[in-house]
Amino acid sequence: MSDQTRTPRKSSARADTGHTKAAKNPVPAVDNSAQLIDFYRQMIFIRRFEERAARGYTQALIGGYCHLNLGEEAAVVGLMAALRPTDYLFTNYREHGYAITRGIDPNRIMAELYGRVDGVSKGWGGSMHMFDITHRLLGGYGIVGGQIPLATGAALAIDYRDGDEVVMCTMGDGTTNVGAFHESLNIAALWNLPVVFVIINNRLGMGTTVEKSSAEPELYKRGSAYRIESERVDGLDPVAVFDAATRAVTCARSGKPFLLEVVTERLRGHSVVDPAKYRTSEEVADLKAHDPVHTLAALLLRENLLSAEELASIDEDATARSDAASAFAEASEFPAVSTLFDYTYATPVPNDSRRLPGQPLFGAPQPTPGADQ
Amino acid sequence: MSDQTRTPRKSSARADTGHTKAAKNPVPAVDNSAQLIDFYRQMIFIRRFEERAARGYTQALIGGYCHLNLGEEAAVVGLMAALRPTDYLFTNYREHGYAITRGIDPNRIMAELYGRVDGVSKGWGGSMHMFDITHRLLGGYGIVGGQIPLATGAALAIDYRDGDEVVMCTMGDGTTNVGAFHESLNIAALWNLPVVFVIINNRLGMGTTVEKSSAEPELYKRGSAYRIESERVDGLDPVAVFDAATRAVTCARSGKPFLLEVVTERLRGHSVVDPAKYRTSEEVADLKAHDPVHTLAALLLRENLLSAEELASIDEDATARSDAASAFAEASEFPAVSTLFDYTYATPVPNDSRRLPGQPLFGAPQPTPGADQ
Amino acid sequence: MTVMTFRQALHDTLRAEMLRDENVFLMGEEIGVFEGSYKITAGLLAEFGEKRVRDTPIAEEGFTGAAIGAAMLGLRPVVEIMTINFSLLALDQIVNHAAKIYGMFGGQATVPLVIRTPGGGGQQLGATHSQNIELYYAFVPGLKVVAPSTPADAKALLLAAIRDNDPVLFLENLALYNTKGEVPDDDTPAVIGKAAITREGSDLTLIGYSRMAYVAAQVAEQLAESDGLDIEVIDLRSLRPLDRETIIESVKKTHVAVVLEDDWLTYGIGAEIAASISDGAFDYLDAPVRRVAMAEVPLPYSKSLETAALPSTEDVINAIYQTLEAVGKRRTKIAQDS
Amino acid sequence: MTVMTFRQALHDTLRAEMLRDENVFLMGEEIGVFEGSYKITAGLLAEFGEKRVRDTPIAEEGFTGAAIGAAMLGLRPVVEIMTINFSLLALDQIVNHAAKIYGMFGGQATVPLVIRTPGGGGQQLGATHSQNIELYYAFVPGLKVVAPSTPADAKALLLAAIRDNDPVLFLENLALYNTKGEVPDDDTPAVIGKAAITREGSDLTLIGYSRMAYVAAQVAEQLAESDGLDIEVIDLRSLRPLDRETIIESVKKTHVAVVLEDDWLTYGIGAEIAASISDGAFDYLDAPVRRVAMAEVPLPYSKSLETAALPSTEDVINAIYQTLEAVGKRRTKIAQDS
Ligand SMILES: Cc1ncc(C[n+]2csc(CCOP(=O)(O)OP(=O)(O)O)c2C)c(N)n1
Ligand SMILES: Cc1ncc(C[n+]2csc(CCOP(=O)(O)OP(=O)(O)O)c2C)c(N)n1
Ligand SMILES: [Mg+2]
Ligand SMILES: [Mg+2]
Repeated sequence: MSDQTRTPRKSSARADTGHTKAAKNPVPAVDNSAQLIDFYRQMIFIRRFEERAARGYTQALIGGYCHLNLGEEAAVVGLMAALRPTDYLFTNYREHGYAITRGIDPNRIMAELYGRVDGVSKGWGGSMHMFDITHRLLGGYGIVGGQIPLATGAALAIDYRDGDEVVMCTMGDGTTNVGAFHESLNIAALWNLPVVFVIINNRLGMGTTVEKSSAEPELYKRGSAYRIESERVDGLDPVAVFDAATRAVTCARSGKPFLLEVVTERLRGHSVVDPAKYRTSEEVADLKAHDPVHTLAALLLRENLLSAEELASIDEDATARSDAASAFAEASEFPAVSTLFDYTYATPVPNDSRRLPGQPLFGAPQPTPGADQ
Repeated sequence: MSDQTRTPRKSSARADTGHTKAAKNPVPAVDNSAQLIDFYRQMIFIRRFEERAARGYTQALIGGYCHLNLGEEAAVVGLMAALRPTDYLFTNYREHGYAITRGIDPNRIMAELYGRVDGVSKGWGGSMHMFDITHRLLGGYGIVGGQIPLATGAALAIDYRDGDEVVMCTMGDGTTNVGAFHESLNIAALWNLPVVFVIINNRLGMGTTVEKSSAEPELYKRGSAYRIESERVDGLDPVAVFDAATRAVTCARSGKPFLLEVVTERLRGHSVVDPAKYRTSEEVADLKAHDPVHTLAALLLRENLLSAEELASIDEDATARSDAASAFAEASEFPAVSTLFDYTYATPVPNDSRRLPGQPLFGAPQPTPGADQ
Repeated sequence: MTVMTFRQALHDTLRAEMLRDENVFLMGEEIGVFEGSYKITAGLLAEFGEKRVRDTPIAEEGFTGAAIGAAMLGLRPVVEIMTINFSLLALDQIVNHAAKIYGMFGGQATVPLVIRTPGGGGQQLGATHSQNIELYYAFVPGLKVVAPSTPADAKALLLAAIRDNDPVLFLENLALYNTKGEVPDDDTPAVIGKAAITREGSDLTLIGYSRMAYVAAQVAEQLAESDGLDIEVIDLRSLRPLDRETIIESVKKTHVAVVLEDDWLTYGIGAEIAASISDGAFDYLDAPVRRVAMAEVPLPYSKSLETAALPSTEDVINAIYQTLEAVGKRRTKIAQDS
Repeated sequence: MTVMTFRQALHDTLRAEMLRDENVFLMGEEIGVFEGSYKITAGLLAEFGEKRVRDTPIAEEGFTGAAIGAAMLGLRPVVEIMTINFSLLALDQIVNHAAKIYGMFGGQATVPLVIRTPGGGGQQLGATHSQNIELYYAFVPGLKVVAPSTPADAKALLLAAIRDNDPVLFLENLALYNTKGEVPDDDTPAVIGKAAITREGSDLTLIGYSRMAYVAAQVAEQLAESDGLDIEVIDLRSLRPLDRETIIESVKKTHVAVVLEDDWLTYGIGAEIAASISDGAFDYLDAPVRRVAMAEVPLPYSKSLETAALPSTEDVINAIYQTLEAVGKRRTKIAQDS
């Protein structure tokens, strides 16, 4: 893959990503140093948490697929800052950072990765399926695009009840090519639903570039097929993301869906096990040069908002909390086999199968694991 | 449903539909009287054929669903005239007129409606599934949108072989909201496939208006989400349709897919059995006033291209041929039950089931109907 | 008790549930302005308005998924998928999402959703519009699948489905909509997961669901009159969970069983029924369980071929005769009678 | 004969067929630049170029449908659907189009298409990524479904599938890719629709397909050593058509059968196998056909629960012991041995 086939990465080109189709409600320029520091705290924690998760995977303490938010930290924190606690988030399998930033206890997030009872989804979901009803994270989803109709429906429920919450639905760039994207944006626009569709454009779906997968590679422009207002923003800049997300959320709260494209990075492979051999070394170097966590640290230092020591201490704290999360996770129990049949149905019904593999259909006494609860 | 919710029907508004996004290769103004007469001949035949089909349905000689091209005659003949015999057509369940205009023997089309062996699909398909390999009509399809990926794939095959054929794929307005539309247009544009996607916008999907089903009701504009060139044309004017289709086909032949929207009419209900109660009497009157067959007849008369007698004689001929088609169909045999298992597989394999309902799985001698062939 | 059609029972139940619970609403293609392809929802748009009777674009995946999302927030959508054939387009949302959300997230969200959809062949609708693919749902843990055959059950099971907190696939059948029967006036929901013995008998167990339970009931009556046969009829009513016990108990009594289904034989619903009987009533069974099902072809349009491919009443009767003959029962019976 | 992995056998066969016939080409997500999620297509983009190794957008319905359309015009696409779970999104194109086109149009067009896709749980991929839904294809007339368990069959069945003029669902399994076996050097295609007796025996018939045929072979060897049991193993290889004859003949000899499957028990593939045996070998069967399958839950992520929900070798062995005990065979056997 050559550089030419990709969206230009240099800062000159990057400026391009900020241009908006309809940037209404511009946020006034204010002193945002507190916000910047806060963003940094969150971003470095995501960074360290994900690195710790990668290690847990290598240690075989985490299984399945494991997709990290490395490189997307600015996008994550900027987006989440624009939501009220009562708003809802639907996202995909690359969601650890979102779970953290929504305020879910990182111990429980790590415990989920470890498949333990204290996990945010009780160990049933794993890396791809974090869910927390109290923090209104309505799921990471492993089926590409699967979350989009669901998010649209959640917005329908809000509208049905005349609520003032908003639904945010994030997805990858590659995901804009699935049919569910089209069907859902159309429905959301037709019915004026309070939903922000966010494209996290890290310019790759696994190994496939945006240019190879989307005939309109300026993805935000796809909103026009549904008369949905849209905007593209630089996803390496948390403040820009926050501002754009705020506009988008405001628009959605007024009953008009919005399509926001956040152009960002994927620092590593698609998942922990992907060596990303399809990337050139220049590309990798370029990614490092634009690392949003480093960029923000440099800015904070440069603007004298934080000293090197303060930065280091924030970083250490992030590492310590990540390690603590791992320790917590490792100490947590595996779900008991007796709970295997607990979550097939919410409303119990007769004749529901509770047979373990190999148990006879009839006759032999059936030790029903769920029964001893 | 009020008039306001629909695309304006008056001729002033109608002029609007001719405006093109990118009308390149304009066809020079020439004397097209021969073409007009030819179009009329074809249109009146579709009209009479469909009316005859409706009668066959009432007589219970035709079963299943039966969707007619009444009101769409100008669109059909204009589109078909733009294709070479070697080009391919994929369409939907509302396809009798296309089959006729592609040059398939109307007797065989009617026989298909009657479910007879001489039918164009040997009686296996019925009204919704006309197919003729020699005339390169690659199917009417009953699943809304099902034909779109297939047509895209046919274009891929042409491209794969460096052929110069083009695929035309027609669909209804309501069909632009299915996921397959999005996925296919994207693929066609990415891979530069020789395919023209045609939206036959009769402004209703069953009883649902375009405005109620498509958030961007100017449907041709949806091409922009894939950087596909697109255009809208007045589908009551066969010459306008022909010209636009010619541009579209030329574009596709050069390796760029095209999206053409043809704004037309559906004179009757969605299918033969639909009384279309959801339409107001003004609407129905308005439809009649814009009947493309009558409009063209009036033009031919006004311009002295045909006399009233000539028009009448063409019409009588159309009626006679439709009646003949019915007679042919009625005389044709029903497929023999012994052929029931002939078309499950093209490559025979052992253990293929050839059991009639109720026949035992084992033991009793199995009279395999396909075997006596 | 009121005598009404299956269609009316569905309509009235939908309406009553919408009146009872404002979280209940309807979504689907052509259910409003068009009044429903099969007119189940006729009049409801006028009565309840667009908020609660939503005409959707043609987007099975999109609107079914939206219903699932709305259900996660506590609404109780009742989706109509025009025919079960089109549900294939929504299958990912149903199987990978609706059925998984409760379990995959450790029980934190429920999906109180009903999907009503008719199956059925025999109307010359051709290969893509005449399928019976309830198997695709019955196979999936996390879903419940019910399949009424009478107006009374249409009501009772629809009540149960709407009030259940899990996604329920509610199977209808084109050929049943105009059938009539008595319907209780009170609104007592059925118990999902229970089969019904709709006719007691001792000569043979005849099993069906949806249209084939209706056929089973008719055939049993007919053979009682014509041959003095005493057939026990089981209407499965629920395909998931499957009430094996009721089936097995019956076969332990009758020793022979015939299973009727409108889908393809190999891997069809009847396979599980036959396998379960052959296992659970192993020592009681006097003859192989006989299955009557569709011919395994894409259903042709032409009437001659379609008729040949679909199970007829005659096919059912022959299968019963042959099964009884295999165990010598019918001869005895007929001998006794004569 | 060359010893190679299942993965290598697939790779080499794809490559050989592409060299043999220029109408054969590959389509799917991440099969080119990424070299395949499971690396089956590694190196093929470099060798054959973008025309014949097409990375598609994420659009299962769109690209599968496009492959069908291309096949209608005589190309022979081999589509990779990354895992069978995602095939639900393409199901309408496969079931309503690929499987119907030949019949619905009276035999005028064929669809020489292969869809390769792996199923399989046990990798902690969670509920949506661990399903075995080959049933959805095996049920459908017009499709052929093959499910190899050895590298040799991977080759022979893939050759057959590519050269067949009908749409073939070629089932792979994540857990088999690294297994090894001897593969013939010549390219003789298998006969689709034929099961194989991979081990002859007289004590019990053990039936599986895909990964479970592999498990069956291993268990049979193990029990031969440990218990002196002489188990006959049948690898179904083809789920549609289903070779009932081979199964029945075996059970007529052994009188007992255990069916192994990686999917959910109720309505699973095993139901048809059990039903067929119970019918065809009715007078020969000494005990109910036993099925070993997954627990009927959305598969949890956590290792403890996932392990409990999936059939283990131990579960298989227990089912065999219990079946033999039921007919008094094992005791005899062990008594003889001791
Ligand atoms: C329906 C479906 N198809 C394919 C996959 C496999 N898959 C998982 S992630 C992914 C790439 C998604 O790319 P993008 O949308 O850009 O998100 P990113 O991973 O870059 O965050 C693919 C193809 C899947 N999970 N679901
Ligand atoms: C996937 C699917 N959903 C629903 C239907 C039922 N249906 C048949 S035609 C139709 C309306 C299509 O409208 P449009 O695309 O405008 O075409 P028109 O009938 O007006 O020509 C619908 C909903 C179907 N056949 N397939
Ligand atoms: Mg991406
Ligand atoms: Mg229309």
